[in-house]
Amino acid sequence: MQITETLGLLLALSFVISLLALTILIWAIANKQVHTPDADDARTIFEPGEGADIDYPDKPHHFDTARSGIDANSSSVVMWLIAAAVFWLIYGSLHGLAASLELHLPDLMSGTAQMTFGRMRTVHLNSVAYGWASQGGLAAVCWIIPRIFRTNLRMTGLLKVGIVLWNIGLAAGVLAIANGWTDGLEWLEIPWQIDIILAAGAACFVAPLIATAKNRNVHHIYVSGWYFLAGVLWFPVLFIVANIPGVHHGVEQATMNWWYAHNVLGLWLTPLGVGTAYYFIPKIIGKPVYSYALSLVGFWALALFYSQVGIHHLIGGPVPTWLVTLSVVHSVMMFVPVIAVAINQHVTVASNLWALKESMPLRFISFGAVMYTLASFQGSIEALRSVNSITHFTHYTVAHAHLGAYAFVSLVLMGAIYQIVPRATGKYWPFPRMIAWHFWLNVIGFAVYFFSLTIGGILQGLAQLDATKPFADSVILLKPYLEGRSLGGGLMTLGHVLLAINLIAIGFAKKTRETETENMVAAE
Amino acid sequence: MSNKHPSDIPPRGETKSSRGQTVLRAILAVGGGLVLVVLGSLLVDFGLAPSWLTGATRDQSEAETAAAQSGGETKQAALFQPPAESTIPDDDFGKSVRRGMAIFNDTGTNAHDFVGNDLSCSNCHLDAGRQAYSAPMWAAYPVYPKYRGKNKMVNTMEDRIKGCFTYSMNAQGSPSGGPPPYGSDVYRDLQAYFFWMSKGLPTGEKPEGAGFGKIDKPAQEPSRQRGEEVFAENCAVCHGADGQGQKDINGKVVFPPLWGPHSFNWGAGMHKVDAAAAFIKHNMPLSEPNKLSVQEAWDVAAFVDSHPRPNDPRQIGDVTVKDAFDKWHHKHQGFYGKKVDGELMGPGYPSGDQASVPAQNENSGG
Amino acid sequence: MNRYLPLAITALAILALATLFLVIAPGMQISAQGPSQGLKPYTEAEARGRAVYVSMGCLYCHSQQPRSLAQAPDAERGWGRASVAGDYAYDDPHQLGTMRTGPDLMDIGDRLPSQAWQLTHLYQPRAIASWSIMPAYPYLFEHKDKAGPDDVVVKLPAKYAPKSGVIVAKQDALDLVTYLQGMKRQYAPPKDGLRDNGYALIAEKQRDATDATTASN
Amino acid sequence: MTDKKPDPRRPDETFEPFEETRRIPWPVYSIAIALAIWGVIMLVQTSTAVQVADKTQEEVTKEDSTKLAQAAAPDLDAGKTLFADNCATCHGDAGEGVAGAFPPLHGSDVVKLGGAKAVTHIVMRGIGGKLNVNGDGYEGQMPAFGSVLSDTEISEIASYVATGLNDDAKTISAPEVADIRKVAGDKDPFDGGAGLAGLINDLPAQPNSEAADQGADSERVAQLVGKGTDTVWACASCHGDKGEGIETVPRLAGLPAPYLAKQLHDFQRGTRFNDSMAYVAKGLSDREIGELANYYASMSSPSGAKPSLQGDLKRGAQLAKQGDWSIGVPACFTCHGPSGVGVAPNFPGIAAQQPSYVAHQLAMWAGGARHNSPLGLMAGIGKALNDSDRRAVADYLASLAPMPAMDKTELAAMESNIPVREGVDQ
Repeated sequence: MQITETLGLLLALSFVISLLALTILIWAIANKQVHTPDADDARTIFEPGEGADIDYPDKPHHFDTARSGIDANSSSVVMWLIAAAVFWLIYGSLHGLAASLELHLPDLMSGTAQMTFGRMRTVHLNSVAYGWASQGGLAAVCWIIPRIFRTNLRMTGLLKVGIVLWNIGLAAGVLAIANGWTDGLEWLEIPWQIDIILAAGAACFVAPLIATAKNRNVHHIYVSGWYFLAGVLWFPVLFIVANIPGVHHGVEQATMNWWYAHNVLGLWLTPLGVGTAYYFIPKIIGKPVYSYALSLVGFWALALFYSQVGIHHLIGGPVPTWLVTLSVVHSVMMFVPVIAVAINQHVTVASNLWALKESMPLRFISFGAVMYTLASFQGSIEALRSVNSITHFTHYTVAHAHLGAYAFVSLVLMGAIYQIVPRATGKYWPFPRMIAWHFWLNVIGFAVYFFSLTIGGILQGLAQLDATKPFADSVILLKPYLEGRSLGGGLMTLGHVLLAINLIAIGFAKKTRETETENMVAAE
Repeated sequence: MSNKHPSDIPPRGETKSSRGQTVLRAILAVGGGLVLVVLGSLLVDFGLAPSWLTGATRDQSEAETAAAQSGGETKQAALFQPPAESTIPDDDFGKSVRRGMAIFNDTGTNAHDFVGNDLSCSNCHLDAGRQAYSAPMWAAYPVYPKYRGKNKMVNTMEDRIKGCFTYSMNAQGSPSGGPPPYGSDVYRDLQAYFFWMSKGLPTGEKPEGAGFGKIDKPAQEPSRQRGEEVFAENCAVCHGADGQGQKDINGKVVFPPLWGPHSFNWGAGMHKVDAAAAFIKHNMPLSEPNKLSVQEAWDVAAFVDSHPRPNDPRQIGDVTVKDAFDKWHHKHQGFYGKKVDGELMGPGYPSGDQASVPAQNENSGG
Repeated sequence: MNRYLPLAITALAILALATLFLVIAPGMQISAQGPSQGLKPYTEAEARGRAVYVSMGCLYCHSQQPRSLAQAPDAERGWGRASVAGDYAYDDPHQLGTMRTGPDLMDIGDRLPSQAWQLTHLYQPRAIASWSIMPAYPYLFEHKDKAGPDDVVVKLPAKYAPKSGVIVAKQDALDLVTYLQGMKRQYAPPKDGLRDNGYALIAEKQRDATDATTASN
Repeated sequence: MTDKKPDPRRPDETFEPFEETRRIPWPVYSIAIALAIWGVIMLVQTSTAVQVADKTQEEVTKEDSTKLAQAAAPDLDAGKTLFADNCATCHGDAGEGVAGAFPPLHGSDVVKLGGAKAVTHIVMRGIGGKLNVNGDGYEGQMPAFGSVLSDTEISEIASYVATGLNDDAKTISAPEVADIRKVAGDKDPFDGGAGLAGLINDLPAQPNSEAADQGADSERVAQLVGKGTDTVWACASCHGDKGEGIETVPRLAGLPAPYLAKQLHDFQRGTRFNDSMAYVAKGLSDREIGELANYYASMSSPSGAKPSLQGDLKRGAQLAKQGDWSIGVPACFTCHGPSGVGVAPNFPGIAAQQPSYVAHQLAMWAGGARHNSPLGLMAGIGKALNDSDRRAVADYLASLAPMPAMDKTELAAMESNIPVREGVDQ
């Protein structure tokens, strides 16, 4: 009894704190009570005089000359991360495709325990979340942080140790899962014993990035930097708290599980994706972001609201009502940061549409940014109790998860890779046309995937809510949509293979860019 | 901040003047927010928002669908709705109403001495006498007393009920050998029940839903042969292939017999094919009214009414079936006094032997 | 936003706040409830079976959290009453799940108590339901020429039976079925059991609204 | 895309001229405020949820204390209500009985001699077969209420019958009922009046028991029920050792044999849809189906059902006893017999049936997934009932005493009389 009343108070308190914080922030911005970032700050990413030319990925940019020292210093770390990320992308995609096939061809691979759906799907998730998206994001972080801070990346050796540890841990974890050794919580399947290696790897990233931030040569921390620096702090905390063995059990473990799982998306993958987009969109276009002050609202509202949305995965479940409502309310409040980010990024792109034609990486990144807006809107709506009744427990949720983690985060990171690699290696992409192919395979594949599962999921949910339909109906009606998902997934995987081919080929290509860069330096 | 581009430094003088605009914008924003909330809640309150957004309970929407599905609903709505059982008062009048209802629903148990067959009032007056077009009691009560051709006199409600006991309940075969005597509590309680049920209806006017409703004339003459097929297909499941109804494990009648010694006698209204056809059309099979076509209803009514049953109680002593036919039955559309498969309809069963199997080909008189 | 330390401190403080509300506070409330009356700890065999359940990833298609009747007809499907926090007191790891590609299993021991059924279904779900998309688990079974005295032989229709010999369940399969058979949560729920009553609240509000409209008519 | 020329539409160096004044667009404000207001409303509503929960808890404690008070002395008023709900259907409102069918309780020699204790035994175990009360012969089947009434409820009913309907002074308390339940709770129904001899001293002469020799079931049936075959699972492994069913697995004990046989044949033919039962039925011969149907029809077992779907029991009772004609639904008991004991061969007993099974089947009829009722009668009824009606009626039926077993002679008679009606499904 006592505890219920206290919690009732706490509940109100939590939301009030968030609201107050947001109000103060907006008031402060409006009344210039604090130093709010403005257009000048937004130009931090540019050198003086820069910002009038599109930053072509395959053409030396005059700005690169000034930065070449910085880039050269971080390029090996970045390339290690990209190579590992793309490996896990391919590995994870293949497992995802196999798991998808198993759902409509259940007897296809039923001979071995390692290939059963429950394990293939888990390997897929861990590979793409921790192998691909996390490392891809870190590659972008290690590339962008030194650039926006105008200083060399510090402790690159430690970073490389981190990369090695992380990949060893991940490989061990994935093997463990395939062989049935798992912690059994979604997003936290890797056994905690192996998590120690991963945690050590993650820790190796924190110190160098903070050290780099400390030694920055600019006054203003550009918005990408907020997201990245907060993200690299948040993730290790989340990861360690969630994986402490013996502390969590029962329903409390479930709330912890979704606190973690959603925060991995909201406070780790999303900051990586948003931060990357915040850097590359204006950088490639050559203009600062539109209405830069809004980015402050976007960031802090994301931190305040996204951090408490996790329990919307347990709507209608055995958790206290207040807790669910808290997460529902915060989910809907996510409209605020998303709109802020959308205005920043989309208006910048929309007033420079010509750049989309010019730059393939920009096409990936701004497509991803649009998907972030859509995924977040969808997520807010999905968290409403009435909508959730239909969509929860169905493949609609899977479509939504892929809209966020794939169409948004992955596409942004792929664009970043296409932008970074030529600069980090000093080489051209050997098969530039394949980039376009990759883009369209992913977009079309994803569209097939998304609409199949969205429609199928809604029908599945409605069938399960209808007491007059036997459960079997919800399975039978879903089958064609599951087949559609495999088709879309196949196209997406094919796109990833093209990325991998390009990446391998660039490794064997002759250096070409450096000479041109030298020529330009000479010309200047 | 060494990197500021000169062209991007804003003219600082503008800052002050933009203060006023900030206030204006704040007012606009608060107003806009309130308008959004108000509009949204209005939409929800007036049911304009889609149900998936408001989270309408499944019960509600299902009930709406169910209402939409049953097409007869609109027609039903225009009919008189008798009060709910829960509105029976708790006083002495209410007790009488409840007793009347008990008699109505289980006549054999609660008016045991006056019932000579296996039927209850509610077998034909469905839903405890409340169902429209199955001769509801709320439609009968306001039109009594009235003149009836059947006995050529003004009938009070008591007279009318006595007639029911005499014919439909075959009181001649009951333990007491006849209907309840005038002034019996059985009449008092039944009338209390009917009175309570028809509260609010004007007297002297026949309300819509009275009787068994109208049925069109059949396209073809009713056929016993076709009726037999209809019966086997639609009626035998409940009333038995032999029309003798069914009892539960304790011998309690569940489905009433339609003919034979334990059914209504030849004086009952239901022996008339037109009455039976209307009843069947509008009420049978239970829960699926109007399932049978007009022709099928007539056919199966003819089949049911062309079987032996207890004799007309007026046909006693020296009165032969032919006499009775000429006096009471010649205007009726029925099988009384006619031969069916060589067997004369009407002689009934020897009195005092109601329970025995009907004797075959017995001559009139008895 | 020009200094790193305030940024870092505030960011971590926000996360701490979220942890307080999403993990610590509900954790305290839930542990104050304790296990539901009627819930028994897992037996050794059940715990082994549960480990098989976890390791096979059953979680990814089967939830273990029947919804309330105000929200969904789960109980009507025989999936059991709406679960409360106390019903999971002995669960580690929890297996609440987020998908219903297959049916909810919270009450499977009540709904399908037959060991023989479960074994057939695990060996080949399509032997029972042709439409099923559940994986088969042949590696939880072995093919023997002749069943030993303690072997549990799987009953199989001709289409899926081996040409000769019999299919017997390995210990893993037997444990898994023991776990499933033990999934019975039909004891009376504690009246103050913790669960999301949001849907009941909505339904109540709507009922009040309807009552008000009918009354005004 | 390699050799792209610089774009001719070069961006202006002095882009974003209004950057300074366009701080935060007012739509952002509006949306943020609207969401905040909405959030506060949501949270206020949830805080009422906290209160609701608290109230329930208080109510629970109150209920408990009333229950405790009841344990001391049986509440005769409650007994009267329980009598009206459970007994009056057959024995009459005042326990006057029905001549030739149901023995009287008011002024009954059995009650007078045996007192509340004997009534408790009979209510708990049920009684079937020949019985003399006040010199009149009866032959009926009274179901066992032990599994559907609590000790308190039985003590109230028995005390009411002994002291309210008769002038015995001695009541019986719930703990005493509990003691009787321990000894006799799971025994078979009394075998007619003769079975009462050991219970009631000086009972007037009772007819001889005619208990039909139930006989050993054929070995084949025992095998099918208890162990199954090489391909088919044991019946009892789902339906329970006593055929009482569980959840969506139906109670089979006491259902009419022809009904059971028809369902198995329908599963075989695919006219009734259930994967597991189709699998089983396809593995059974016609002979085995017949034997199994008889086995379960002649089985008597306590109720394994209790209301569990939060159905409105009042509404359920209304639907079961009176129906709701405004939605075109006649009373369940109109066809399934008084108290839902069933009417062989086509109308199965529905009393003490598992509530999830009943609700689920009604839903399946509504949706058309089940369509094998005679004349399609249940389809119309299923469609007319909404979700809460289905749960209400299912829960009410689950609260009833189970139907008594059918004896074998009756079954044999039925088999020879009932024409098997094929092909009239739907």
